[in-house]
Amino acid sequence: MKNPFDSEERRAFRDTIRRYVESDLKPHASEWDEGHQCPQHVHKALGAMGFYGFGIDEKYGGLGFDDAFMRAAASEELVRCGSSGIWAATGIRNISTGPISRLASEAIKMRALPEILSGREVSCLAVTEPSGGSDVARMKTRAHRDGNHYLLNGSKTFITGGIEGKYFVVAARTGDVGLGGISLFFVEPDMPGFTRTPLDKKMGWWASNTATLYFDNCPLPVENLMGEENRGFLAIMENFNYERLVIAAASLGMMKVCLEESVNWARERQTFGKPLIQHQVIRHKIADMSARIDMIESYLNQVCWMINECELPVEQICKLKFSATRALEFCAGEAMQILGGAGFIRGNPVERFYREVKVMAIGGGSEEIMRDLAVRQMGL
Amino acid sequence: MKNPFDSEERRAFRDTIRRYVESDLKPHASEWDEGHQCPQHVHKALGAMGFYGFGIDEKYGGLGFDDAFMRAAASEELVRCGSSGIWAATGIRNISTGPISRLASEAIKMRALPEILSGREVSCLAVTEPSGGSDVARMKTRAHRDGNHYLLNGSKTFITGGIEGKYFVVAARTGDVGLGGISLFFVEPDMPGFTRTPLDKKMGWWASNTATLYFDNCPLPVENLMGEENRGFLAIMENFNYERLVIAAASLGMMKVCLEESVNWARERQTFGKPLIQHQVIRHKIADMSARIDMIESYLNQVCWMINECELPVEQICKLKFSATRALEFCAGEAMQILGGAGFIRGNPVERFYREVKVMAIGGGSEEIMRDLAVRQMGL
Amino acid sequence: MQFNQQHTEIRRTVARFVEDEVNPNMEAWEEAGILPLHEMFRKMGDLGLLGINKDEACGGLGLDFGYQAVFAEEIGAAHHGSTPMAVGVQTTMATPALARYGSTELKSEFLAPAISGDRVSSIAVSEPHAGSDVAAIKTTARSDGDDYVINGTKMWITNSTQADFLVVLVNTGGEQIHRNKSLLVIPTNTPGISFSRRLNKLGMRSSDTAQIFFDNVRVPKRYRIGDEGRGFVYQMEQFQEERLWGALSVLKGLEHCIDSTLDYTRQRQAFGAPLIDNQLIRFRLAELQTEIEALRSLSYDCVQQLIDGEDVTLMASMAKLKAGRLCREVTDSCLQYWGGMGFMWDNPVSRMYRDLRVVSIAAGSDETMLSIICKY
Amino acid sequence: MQFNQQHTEIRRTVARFVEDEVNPNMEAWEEAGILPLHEMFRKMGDLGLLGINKDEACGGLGLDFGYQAVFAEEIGAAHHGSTPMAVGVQTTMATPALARYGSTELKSEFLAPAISGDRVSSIAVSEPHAGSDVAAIKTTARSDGDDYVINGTKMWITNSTQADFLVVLVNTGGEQIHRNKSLLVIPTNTPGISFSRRLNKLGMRSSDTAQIFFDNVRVPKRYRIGDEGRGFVYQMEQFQEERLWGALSVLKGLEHCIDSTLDYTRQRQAFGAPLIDNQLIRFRLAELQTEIEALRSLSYDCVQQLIDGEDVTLMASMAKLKAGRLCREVTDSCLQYWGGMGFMWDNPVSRMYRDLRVVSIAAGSDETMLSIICKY
Repeated sequence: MKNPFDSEERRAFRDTIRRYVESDLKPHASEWDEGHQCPQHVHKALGAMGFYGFGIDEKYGGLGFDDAFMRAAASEELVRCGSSGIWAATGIRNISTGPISRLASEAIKMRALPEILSGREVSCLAVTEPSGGSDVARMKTRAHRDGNHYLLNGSKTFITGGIEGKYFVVAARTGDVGLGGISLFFVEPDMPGFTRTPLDKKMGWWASNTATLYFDNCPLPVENLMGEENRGFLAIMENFNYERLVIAAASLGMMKVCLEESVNWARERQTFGKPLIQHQVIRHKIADMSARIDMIESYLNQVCWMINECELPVEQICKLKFSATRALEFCAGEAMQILGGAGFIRGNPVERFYREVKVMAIGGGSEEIMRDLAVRQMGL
Repeated sequence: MKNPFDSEERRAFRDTIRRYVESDLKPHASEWDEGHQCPQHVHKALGAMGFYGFGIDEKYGGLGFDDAFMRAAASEELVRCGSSGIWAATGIRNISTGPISRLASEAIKMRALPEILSGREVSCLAVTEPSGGSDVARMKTRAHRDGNHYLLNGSKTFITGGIEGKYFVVAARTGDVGLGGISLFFVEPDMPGFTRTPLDKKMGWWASNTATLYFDNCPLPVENLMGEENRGFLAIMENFNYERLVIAAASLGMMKVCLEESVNWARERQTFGKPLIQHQVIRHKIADMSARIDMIESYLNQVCWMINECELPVEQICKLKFSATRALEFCAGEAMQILGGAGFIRGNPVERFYREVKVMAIGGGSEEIMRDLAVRQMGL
Repeated sequence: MQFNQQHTEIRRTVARFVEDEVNPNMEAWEEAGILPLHEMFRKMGDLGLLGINKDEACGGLGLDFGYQAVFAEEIGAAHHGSTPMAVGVQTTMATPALARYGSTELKSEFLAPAISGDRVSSIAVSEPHAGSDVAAIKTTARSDGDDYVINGTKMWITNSTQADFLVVLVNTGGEQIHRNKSLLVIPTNTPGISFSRRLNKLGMRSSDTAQIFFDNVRVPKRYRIGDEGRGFVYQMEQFQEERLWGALSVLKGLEHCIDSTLDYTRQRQAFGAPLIDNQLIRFRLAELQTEIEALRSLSYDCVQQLIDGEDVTLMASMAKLKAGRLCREVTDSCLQYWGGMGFMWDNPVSRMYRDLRVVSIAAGSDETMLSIICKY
Repeated sequence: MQFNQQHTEIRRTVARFVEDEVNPNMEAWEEAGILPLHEMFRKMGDLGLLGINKDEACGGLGLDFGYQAVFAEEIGAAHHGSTPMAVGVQTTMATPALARYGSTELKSEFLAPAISGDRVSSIAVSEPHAGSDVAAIKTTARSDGDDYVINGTKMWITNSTQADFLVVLVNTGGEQIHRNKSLLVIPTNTPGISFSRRLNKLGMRSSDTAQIFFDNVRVPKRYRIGDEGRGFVYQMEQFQEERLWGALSVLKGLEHCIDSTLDYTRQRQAFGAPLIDNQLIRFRLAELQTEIEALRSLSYDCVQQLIDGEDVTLMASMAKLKAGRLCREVTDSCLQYWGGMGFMWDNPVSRMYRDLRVVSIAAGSDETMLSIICKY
C-alpha cells in the first residue's frame, strides 16, 4: 500500500536496504542460517548504511537524528532476506546502543560507539536471568560497591549476540528488592570473572548466536556505572518500546514473504487438475493473509507517527506487538499449509519463519505480558 | 488514538455529530428501535449538519466537496447512539444520492436532491432481488422500451427505508444477460403498478424499515433513465465502495461502544469476591478488543487517505470491510460474554449490536464475496 | 453407549411428539412469548416421558440415565430452544435432588405430580449478584419453630411464572459457605411470593423467565430436601445432570442448522451455480459436522460414566463447555451462508443463533466450566 | 469401547517398551537423524506387537482392531513423533492390504517377516506432483510376460532408506483413473531402485524420509497384491486404518505436552507467584484437555465401528482432521507458556511442535479430509 507518511529520505533509505538485501543477503541467507553464522561484512555493510545510528549524535558515528518510520522500514526490509536470525544477529544491537548513548560516560561513548555503529564490534543488552524471564523486579544479579569498583555477581541468559559481543550493558541490583534497586553497567568480556557459554540448540534464529553470561566477582570501575545508581529500570523500559516496535516491523516483513511465497507456489502447483491458486479455500486464505498484512502495516504507520509526533505511545506499542506476532503466526501457518510437503523440507523461508514465529511472539515481552501491560496502560 | 490526518474542519464536523448523538439520539435509541421507527426530525437534523451532502454540488443542497474521513467519521459517530438501525435508516441514504447526483437529468436533480439532502424525504437504492442476492449479473427485473416510456417489471427486496422512500434508484435489465445489460432508473412510488410490502420481522435494525418492491408494467418516462442505457453496472459498483467504507466505519463505532460497555460493567460487577475487571481473562479480552479497534481504526484511516489521494483502492476497501465486520463480531461476542445474563436482556446496546452484527457482515457484500473480490483485485 | 430396542422406542415416541405437538405450534408460541406448559407436560406425562429415570413408586419408568439421555437428545429436534429448556427444567434441573434425597411424603406431594405432568416445577438458584458464583447467594431461610421464613430474591428463573412449585437454594445458617445452604420446595401459591414481569430476552422467547421475590414466605420444614446445610452439595450434584442435558439437548438443533443450511445452499443459485458448489462452504459445514459428532461422542461417554456411578463432574463440565462453544460457532457460521435470509427473524438458523447463545452463560458460564476442569 | 484384561495387558507391555527402549534413546536418535528400525522392530516382534490384528497363520495375534488401537495410543507415549510414525508404517500403513488381499505365498514371503520384525516395510503412494490427489500418480508398471517393469518416482517415503520391501501404488494400464492402478510389493534390493539423500525436514527428524526412483525395475507378477486394477480401492481402504492410527497415536503425545507444561508452569515463578496461578493459562490448558478428550472419544467410536464391520470412511476422516487441527493448536499453545525455554531445540513441546505439524499434511491433508466428509 502507498504510505501516507512517505518522504524522499525515507524512500531512499528503504531502497538502499532493500537493494542490499536482495543482492547480498537473500542468495546466502539459507546457507548462513544452516551454518550458524552471520559474516562480519554484513555487520559492516549495515553499519555503513546507518542501520545502527538512529537517535545517536554524529560525533559518535550516529545519524544525528531519529525516525520511527526508518527504524521500522530497516527491520521490515532486512527480514525479507528469508531469515529473521540474520536480523536478530544485527538489528537487535540497537537495544544496547540506546542506553550507552544516553547514559555511559563520555570516555566510554567515544571509545565504544564508533566501533559498534560502524559494525566492527557487537554490543549486547543483558537483562534476562535464568530464573526470572521478563520479571525485572526479581533480578538476582548483584553489584556491590567496593572502593573504586563494583563487584558483579550473577548470570544472564538468552543474550542475543552474546558470544561475539565486545561490549555489554548489564542490569544488576545495587539496592533493595523491587524495581527501584536496579542499575546499569558497562561490561567488557576481558574483565576478570566474566565467562560465557553458548545456547546453541535453538528452534530457529540459527544465524544468530545466543549466550549465557556468568559473573564471578567481576570488578567494574565506578566509571562503568551508567546513569544514576538505582535508576536503571526506567532506562530498560524505554528501550523495550523500540525493541517491540522493530519486532512488529520485522513480523510485517516476514508476513509479506509468507504471502509472496504462497502466491508463487499456488500459481505453480497443480492439484486435482488445476493450479492450486484456483481453489477457493486457497484464494480465501490469501485474502485473509493480505488483509492482516494491511492491518498491521496501517497500525505500524499509525504508531510510528505517534512516536515521532506525540508522547511515546506505550499502550499502542504493546497492542501492536502482540497483534503483529499473532498475525505472523497466522500467516506462517497458512503459508505452511499452502506449501504442503514442500514447506516441510528445510531451505525455504516459510519453513524457517515457521520456526521463528515463537521467538518473535516471546522475545521483547510475551503476548500475555503485552496484554497485561496494555490494560494497565489503559488505566484499568 | 490521535488521528494523523485530523484537521480543524474534520474535528469540528465530528464534534457536531457527536454532540447531537449524545444529547438527542442516545437517550431515545432503545425506545425508537423497539418502536420500529426513526422520527423525521432525526433525518432533518442530520440533513442540516450536512450528513447527506458529500460529493454533491451546493446548488442541489450538497456540501460542494467530498472527504472520505468525514464520511467515515459521520457513520462512526452516529452508531454510538446504540442502534445501528438508526444509522441504517438515515446513513444508507448516501448509496442512492450518489447515482442521482452523477447520472439523473438536471430536472430530476433540481427537484429531488434538495428534498433528500435536507432530510425531508427518503431515497433508496434498489438492486437486490428475491432470487439473486448480491449476484447482479443474474438480475431479472426488466425494463422494456415502449415509445416514450420504459415498462418496468419485476421485484426488489431488502430495500432499506423502502416503506417511507419517496425516490428510488432501481436497477433493471435493458439488455442481454450479464453485467453489460443493466440500466438505472429513477422511480417514484406514485407511479402506476408500483407496490411495496414491509419485511418487518428482522433480527435487528428495527429502527429502520425494509421493503420488498413490486413493479407491474410500471411506466417510466424515458427521462427517468439515469445515465446511458446498459451502463448501470459500473455505477452500482462504484457506489458499493462508499457503502463498504461506511459499513467499516460504523462497525468501528459499534466496537468502541462494546468496549466501553464492557469496561463499565466489568468495573461495577462483583464476582467471586472481586470486581470482574480484576480477573485476568476479562482483562485480556479487553486488551484483545482494544487492539482490534486500533487496527481497524488505523486501516480505515489508511483507506480514507488512499480514497482522497490516490485511485479508488477497491482491493483495500474489500479487505477493510470484511476485517472490520470480523472484528465487530469478535467484540460483540466478547462483550456479550463479559456482560453475562445482563447482556441477554433487551434494552442495552451490546444486546442490540449482537443482533446487528450479521447485517453488517452481509450487507454491501458478504465477507465471502469480499474475499473473492479482493483476490481478483490482487490480480490472481 | 450401546442402544437397545427400548432406547429406540423412546427415541421414536419423542420424535413423534416433537413432530406432531411442538414444531407445528412453535411459531405461535414464539409470537405469544410463552409455552402452554401445563397442557404440554400433561401430554408428555401421559406418554411416560417426564419420569424416565425416576422411581416407579412415584410414577416414573425406573430406567437408567441412558434412556433419559435419548429423550434429551431427541427433544432437541424442536425447531427452537425454549421447549427443550422448559422440559429439561422439569425433568433434569428441578427434580433430581428431590428424587434422590426427598422424603417419601415430599416426593408423593411434589415429585409424583411433576412426573404425571400435573404440576410444573422450576429451579431457583441464581440471584442478581450471584450467577455462576453460586456460593455467594444471599436469600435466607430463618428457622421459626417448625417453619422456615424465606426472604430474598432469585433471578433469571425459567418456567417460573407458570410453575406450581419451586426448588429454591437458600442460606439456612452458619458461616461455612459450602455448608450453610439447603434446598427447599416452595409452592408458588404461598403468601409473600411475587414475580417480576416476564423478562424480555435476546432469544428463548417462548420461554417465560422472571425474577422472583420472597417477602417473609413461610413453609414447613418438612418441605426441605434432605439434610439442612447440604443444599450446596445437592445442587452441585444436580448441576451435573443439568449440564449433561444442556449438551445432549443441543445436538439435534445444531444438526438442524446444518441440514437446513445444506438444503438452502443446494437450492440457492449464485454466479451460475448452487452456493454449495463453493468449496469453502462445503468444507466449513463438514468441519462443523465433525465437531458436533465429537460433542455427541463426548456426551455419550459421560452418560455411560454416570450410569456406571462414576464422578462425572469433569466430563459433564467438558461436554457443557464444548456445547456452549459449538452453539455459537455453528449457528454463526450457518447463518452467514443464508445471506440476507439469515437476518430474518423467523429463519430457523437465526432463531437458534439467538436461542442457543444462552448455553455459554446458563448453568455455569464457559469460564465456570473451565474453572472446574482446571481443578481436576 | 469397552476394555478387557487383554487390552490392559497390551497397554502395559507397550508402555514398558516405550519407557525402557524408546524414551531413553530418543535424544540420540534425533541427533543421528535415523531410527535403528531393524533392531527396534525385532524387539517389538519378539513381544508380539507387530501383528496384533494380523492372522495367526502369519505369526499375528489374530485380535480385532480394538487391540491394535490400544497399541497405537500407547506407542504415542514416545517423546517424539518419529517412533510412532515408523511403527505405524510397519503395522497399519504398509501391510493391511497385503494381509487382506495378498496370496498365501506373498504373505509368507513378506507379511510373516514383517510381523516377526525381521523385515522393515514401507508404503509408497505420494509422488512429487500427486500428494493428496492420489488418482493423479504417474508411476507405471508395464506388463512384460510374467513380470511388471516399473518406472517412475515416489516422494516423501517414510522408513524407505532402511526398508526391505516397499508396497507401491502404480498404474497398470487403462483409462479410468480409479480402476487402472495396482499395489505391488517391491523388494528394495531389486536392480534399478535408487534413493535420494535423506530429506531434511522441519520435524520428525529421527525418521528417514526419501524420494525413491524406479528405473526399469522388474518384479514378477505374483508380487501384485490382489487383483490388477483394484489398487486404488485397496489403498483407499488401507487409508482408513492409517488415518485412524494418525488420530490415536497423537493422543498421548498431546497430553504429554499439556502435562509437561502444567509441571513447568507450577514450578516457574513470575511476578511472585507460579505461572499456573494465571487464570488464563489454567483455562487454556483445561480447554485443550477437553478437545483431546473429544478426539479420544471420537477415535474410539470409530474403532468400534471398524470392529463392527461398518464403513468408517466418514468417522476416520473426521478423526484425522480433528487430530491435525489439534496437533497444531495444542503444541502451539503449550509452547507459548514455556517462554524462552520453549524456543530451545530439545524442549519436549518444541519437538512436538515440529514433529506433529506433519499430521495436517500427511495421509491426506486437512482439506482432503474435508472433501471426503463433504461427500457423505
